[in-house]
Amino acid sequence: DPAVIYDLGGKFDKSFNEAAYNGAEAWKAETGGSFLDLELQNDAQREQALRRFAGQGANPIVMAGFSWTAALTAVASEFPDTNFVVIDTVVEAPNVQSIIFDEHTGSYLVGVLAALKSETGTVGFVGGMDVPLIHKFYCGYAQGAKAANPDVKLIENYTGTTPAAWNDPVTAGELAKAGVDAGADVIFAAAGGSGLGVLQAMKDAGKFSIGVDSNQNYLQPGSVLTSMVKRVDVAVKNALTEAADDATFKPGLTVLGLAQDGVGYSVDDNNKALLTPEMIAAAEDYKAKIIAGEITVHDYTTDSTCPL
Amino acid sequence: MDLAAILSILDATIRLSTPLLLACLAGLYSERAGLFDIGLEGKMLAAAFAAGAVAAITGSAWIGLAAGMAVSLSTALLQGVAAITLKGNQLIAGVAINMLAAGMTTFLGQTWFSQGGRTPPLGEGGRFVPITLPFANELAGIPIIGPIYYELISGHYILVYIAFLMVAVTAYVLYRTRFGLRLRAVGESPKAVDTAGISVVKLRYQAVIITGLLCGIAGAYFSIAQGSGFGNNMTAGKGYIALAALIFAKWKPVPAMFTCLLFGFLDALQIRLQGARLGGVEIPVQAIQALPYVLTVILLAGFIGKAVGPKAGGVAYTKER
Amino acid sequence: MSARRPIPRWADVALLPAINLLLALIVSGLVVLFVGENPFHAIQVIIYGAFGYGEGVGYTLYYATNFIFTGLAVAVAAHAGLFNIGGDGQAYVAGLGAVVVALALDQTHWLLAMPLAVIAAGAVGGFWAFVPGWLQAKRGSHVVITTIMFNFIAAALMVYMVNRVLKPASTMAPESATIAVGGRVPQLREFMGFFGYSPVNLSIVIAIAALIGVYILVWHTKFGYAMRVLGQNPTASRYAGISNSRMIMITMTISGALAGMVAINEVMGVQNRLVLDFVAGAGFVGIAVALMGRNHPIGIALAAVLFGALYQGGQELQFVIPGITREMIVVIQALVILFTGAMEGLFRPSLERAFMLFSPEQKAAAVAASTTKTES
Amino acid sequence: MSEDHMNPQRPETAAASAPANGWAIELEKINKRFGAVHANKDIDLSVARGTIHGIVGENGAGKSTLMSILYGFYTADSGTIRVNGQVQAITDSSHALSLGIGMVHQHFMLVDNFSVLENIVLGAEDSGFLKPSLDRARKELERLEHEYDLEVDPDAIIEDISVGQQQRVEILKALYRGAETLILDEPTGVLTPKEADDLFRVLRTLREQGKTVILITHKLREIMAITDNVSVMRQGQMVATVKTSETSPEQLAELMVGRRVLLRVEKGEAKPGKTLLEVQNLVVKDDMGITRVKDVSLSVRAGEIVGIAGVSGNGQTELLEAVSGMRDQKSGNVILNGNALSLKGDDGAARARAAGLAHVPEDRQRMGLVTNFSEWENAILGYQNSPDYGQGPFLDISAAKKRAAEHVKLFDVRPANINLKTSLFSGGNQQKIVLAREMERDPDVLVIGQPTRGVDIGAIEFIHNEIIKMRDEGKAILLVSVELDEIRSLADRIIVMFDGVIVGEADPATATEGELGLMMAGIHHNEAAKS
Ligand SMILES: Nc1ncnc2c1ncn2[C@@H]1O[C@H](COP(=O)(O)OP(=O)(O)OP(=O)(O)O)[C@@H](O)[C@H]1O
Ligand SMILES: Nc1ncnc2c1ncn2[C@@H]1O[C@H](COP(=O)(O)OP(=O)(O)OP(=O)(O)O)[C@@H](O)[C@H]1O
Ligand SMILES: [Mg+2]
Ligand SMILES: [Mg+2]
Repeated sequence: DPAVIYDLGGKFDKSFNEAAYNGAEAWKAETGGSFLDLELQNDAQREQALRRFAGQGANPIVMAGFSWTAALTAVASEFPDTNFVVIDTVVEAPNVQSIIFDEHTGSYLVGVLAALKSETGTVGFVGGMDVPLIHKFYCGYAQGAKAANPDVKLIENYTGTTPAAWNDPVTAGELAKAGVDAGADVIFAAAGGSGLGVLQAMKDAGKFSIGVDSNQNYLQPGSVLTSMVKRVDVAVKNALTEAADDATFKPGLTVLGLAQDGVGYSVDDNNKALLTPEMIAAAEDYKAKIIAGEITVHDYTTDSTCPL
Repeated sequence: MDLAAILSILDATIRLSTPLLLACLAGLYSERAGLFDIGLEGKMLAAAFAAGAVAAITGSAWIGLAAGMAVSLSTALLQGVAAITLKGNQLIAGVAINMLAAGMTTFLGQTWFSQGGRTPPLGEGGRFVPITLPFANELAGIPIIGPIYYELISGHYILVYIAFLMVAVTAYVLYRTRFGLRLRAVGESPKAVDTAGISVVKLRYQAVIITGLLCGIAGAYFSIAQGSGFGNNMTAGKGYIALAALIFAKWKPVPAMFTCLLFGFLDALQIRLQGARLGGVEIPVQAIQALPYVLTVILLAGFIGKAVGPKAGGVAYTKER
Repeated sequence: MSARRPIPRWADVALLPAINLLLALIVSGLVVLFVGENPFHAIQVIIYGAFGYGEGVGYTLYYATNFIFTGLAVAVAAHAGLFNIGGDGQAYVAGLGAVVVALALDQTHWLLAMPLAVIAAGAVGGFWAFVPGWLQAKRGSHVVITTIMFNFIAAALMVYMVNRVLKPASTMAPESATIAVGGRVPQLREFMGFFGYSPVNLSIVIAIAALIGVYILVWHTKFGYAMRVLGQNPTASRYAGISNSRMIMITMTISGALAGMVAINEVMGVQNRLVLDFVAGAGFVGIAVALMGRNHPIGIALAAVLFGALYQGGQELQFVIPGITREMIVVIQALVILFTGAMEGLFRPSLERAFMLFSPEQKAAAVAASTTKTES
Repeated sequence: MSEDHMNPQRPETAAASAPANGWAIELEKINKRFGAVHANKDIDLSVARGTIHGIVGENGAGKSTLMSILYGFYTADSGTIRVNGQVQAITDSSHALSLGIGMVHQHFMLVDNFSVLENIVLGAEDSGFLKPSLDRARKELERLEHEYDLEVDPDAIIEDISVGQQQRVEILKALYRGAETLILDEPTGVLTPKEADDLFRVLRTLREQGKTVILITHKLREIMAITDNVSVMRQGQMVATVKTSETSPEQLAELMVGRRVLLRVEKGEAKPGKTLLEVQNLVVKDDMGITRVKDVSLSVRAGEIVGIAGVSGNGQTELLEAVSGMRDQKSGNVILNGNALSLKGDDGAARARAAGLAHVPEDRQRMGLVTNFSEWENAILGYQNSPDYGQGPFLDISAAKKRAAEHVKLFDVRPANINLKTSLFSGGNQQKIVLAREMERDPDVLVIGQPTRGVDIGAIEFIHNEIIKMRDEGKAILLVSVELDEIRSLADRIIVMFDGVIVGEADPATATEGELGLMMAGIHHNEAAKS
């Protein structure tokens, strides 16, 4: 059986771990197969879990999270016949497929939509913790908003500094309210479980929010402007299918961007009414240009800076 | 800063201090009775879960609140049995309660709702809605007073008003009633209480019950008022902050209110200062996030001085082997 | 009321805790049953996972290493009458000391890097506790509040340090650069294959040394004596010519330095880099460990191993019985704390009565007492 | 109580036949064990209504235990209690209170940060709301105060008032609850003679009103002065009950201790040498910042005992603390052996000790001992850094234990178990532990506060002899005691303190108790001499 190992946030973090789980479940539903999975409690369990599953003959082993580099690097060579798939970080080994997403480009598009939707000219961002990946979201979002409206004012907030930051909807909601009081009428939440507080607060204030990772439009219909989807679920589902067989396994780096529909913005019945055709047209235009390479969106994690 | 900004921050102060205040008052009863309570966090969390779960199922915020209070009460009684009847270590009892609540809430939440421990988002009725006080709309137009009344005083959840009302109630109970007299006495000198023919054990259980009920309201506030539904560990350490506030306030109700307002204010300030610049340089967000804690330490060291708690705090009362 | 007498010492230190642990396991078993799994199997798995094979033992000991440090930190402060809730923050910031030294010296040899890192981590962790100690001694600020606050301040500081200072610009993960072999603490598995791949490392030797050191410090030095006088009776310590303020500051520093050793185990022994939140709540577990170990090194060692076993056994449980989630393991740990710590007195009266029955002279007395009682 | 239960060895007693007013309290065959300790063995005691009944006995004889049983604080293992002839199973204190039994405990059962009034109504409130109770109590208090001439400020906070006043509060508490039988456990241990006289006046008034009083005391003078009957306990047993008028202090002392006790201090002439302790213009504040010692100067020479008399709370405590380095002086100097005591840091007591001072504190449990420590650990308290107890940073436990064993032997501490927790020793033996530690260091200056507070007569005799022995070895001794008898029999010079100042000096050989009493009330020496 294949195995999926989630990161410390846990299987149901309303973020990429949950997306990974959903992907695996989708795979299960489609193929009728079964998979093993595990939630970590601390960093020391990473290698333990990998060895454990690999030793049991699980193949492939899929893991989500940027903290897997060291553990996977150590273990991959011990199990040359096992296929590993890691999401959000890069490990170079012949039996490892590294999948990373262009979160910055997806965020760029929702930034465009946010700036176009905003009547106040102020848009906000609530991140869980000030870590590089979240900065990557913010930096893309800010670039997109600026592109659509060079005068846009951006408010950048983070929930906290402890692991509770990812599960603190109350503080996140307060950040959103403060943002509203400071003039923001669209806020992008990239804060895991905390983001729910932003969605709720914006709904209560009669303003708009932007969801993250999975399509969160349904959570507060009519208030969630769109979601910056990052198809970890699709990646996991594909990995479970492809990596099971050495013939279809694709070791090396896989980058999922706009072109691959790995990232993007979501439109469905819940938010259709919120997006004007002009907005969609503008977003599609930017999307095409990014894919074509006419616009380069800066990726914060390449040099830890954001050109704004 | 204009009036709107000031009102915005004060409004947030009230919202943020409410759960602290309820938990702080809750702790006050136990600690005044001579029971250290570091289990405020756990009781709030358990209550937040119960309130969120029951409100989601019944669609009634009031039933949710009752469930939150009931669960917090039973948690408090468990802690009470350990600390009072079995004379166990009060700190361990608190630690155990905190861990138990952290594990149980997510575990049961996942078992029942399969949303990773979260309870389903609450619809209309499942959640308390802000109440508009009489004449708020009519008076809103009056300069200064109007906005203050409309924004700051009116428009909060009923639990907010309950919290502030509890300050007066607590002060009254503590200083003006027989129960309050005995409560204060048992925390200072259980022996004096015992020889005066009053049951120390009964008195301490009464205190624990009140603590449980108030923590229940505090917890419910998180999940069915301020938030919409329960999220894992959503109390995020507020129980510890409430404990700190209680010590800061020297175990007195009115100072407790001001301390909680201060802590709430610092948090509201932190939220609004994120992204601020000092001399053209952006202050690291972490520095701003740490600000409430740093300021608390400074205020404590600079102005509050020694806090001496109830003398008999922390020790079980044994009259005989 | 029936006459009782204190139970024998062996029963107090061994039998009673064993009964309590059993009860905790029974209640945990009910939780396991609740999700439809076999509780006996679950217990078997926990025990096997923690002690049944080399790698499991290694993991148990690796966790225990952390808990020994944080447990000792709480205990040392407790002997002086101080409640240090700040072990988590102290251990966390100590990571800075450890990682800076380790990165600077990782081209040399661990024999050089490790002692210096111990000093650096101890100094940083100690400093993080010294400040609350100083505030308590000089300003009367309650050390419980200040250490709670310092935990939060530490978290903010570390997010900044890791992301903005220590993180190499090109990496994605919020962590410092990786420490090369010269800056790592050797793994026990390098000498003893028994431990499999487990991360137990030479830090455990520091932990054992710390246990012995604390024992000597508390009970066999003049300083420890003074510390205990202060903890028992601050007025008597003034009477005895002990400077209470100096004692508080020094004790807190020692306490923080002990907590700081967690950084050696984690940063140099396991992760080989500084990651966010590497302490993972070990500071709080330390409170339970110290309380259950009655602030005595032997008790702390045992309690630390118990908690290590619960962590590792719990992980094993997750592997073997997929229906058991990590939250259930937290529940089981909480139940163990509840029954063996807070409710340890549950069976004391019955045990006392039981022992009465085994003591003939007491039995006679009890019978006599109960008969006269009924007459009156 | 039936005749056949009588102990045959017991001297025939006043309790034999029923008194005119009947028995208020009858205890029969009371037994109580604490683990291995048999604190009360088959105790019989009958107390006649409308009398004052004294109970004496050595430390640890079981007096407090017996009274705690009567008050429902402990439950007897076996035995019968009759109150007004009715058998009662007294299960708790509220039950005892409802039977009209009130108790003033040896260690007061007051809430320190409550007002007098709050302490009085605690547990006897009329209703859920405090105000009516307090108002009624205030009126009732006025009446009681008037009736018994017991004056206290109802709004004063307990920790701010003197122990004498605290005791009045305890008595008022019992009376407020309608006590018909009042138990007083060592009520005069902390009182000045004047306060004790006031107390006795109150007790006599109570007796006149038909109330019954049980009085535990170590002071035979008080027994003789006020009681009608007296019972003697020894090692958990009741050894005798006699009419006070038919006994003598010597006989009681012998019954208590089982041997003859010398009730006087025998000492020779003092031969004062050079000045070892000098206090110059000392001003000291207490923790609340109130000036307690106001410009005090005195000196103590080698080979003399200077006694400081005074009502407690007049600055003696702070004076002692300043002299022994525990409390900083605001101004003025303390000169030990010619060197001024430095004020740096909060470890002044260590510097005072290094300069040759030893200190027996007034409050042994709060200061002089760590009650949770074993005897041997307490035997080094204050001297823990001495090289005698280990080189460098290490503590030489065997050296400390050896020293402790010596102390136990020299001072006849009982039980002679150096590993026992000090909280389990009786007050007298705790006091011996402190004295042994401080005296055996061979200090130049010995500062002693209340050396025999709560200590039985056998131990008092011993302690007094040790103090005289120290003096004769040429030590300078500063003695603070509220016991005028003690000061007069031990001191070579008496200094009287009132309100933080020295109001006069007296020669113990010539000064009368009346003169001293006036000075202690703040009337200066010359005025006192005139009146
Ligand atoms: N709570 C207790 N636990 C164990 N032993 C006790 C307890 N109280 C008293 N004892 C024991 O009972 C004996 C009698 O104590 P009690 O307090 O009655 O003495 P006492 O006559 O009042 O002495 P004193 O003159 O010192 O006040 C003591 O020797 C002591 O060992
Ligand atoms: N908890 C206890 N356990 C064992 N013995 C006790 C306990 N409490 C008191 N005692 C014993 O009871 C006896 C008297 O105690 P009590 O408190 O009446 O005496 P005290 O005030 O210390 O001294 P003093 O003798 O004259 O007044 C002592 O022998 C003491 O050792
Ligand atoms: Mg007594
Ligand atoms: Mg006594």
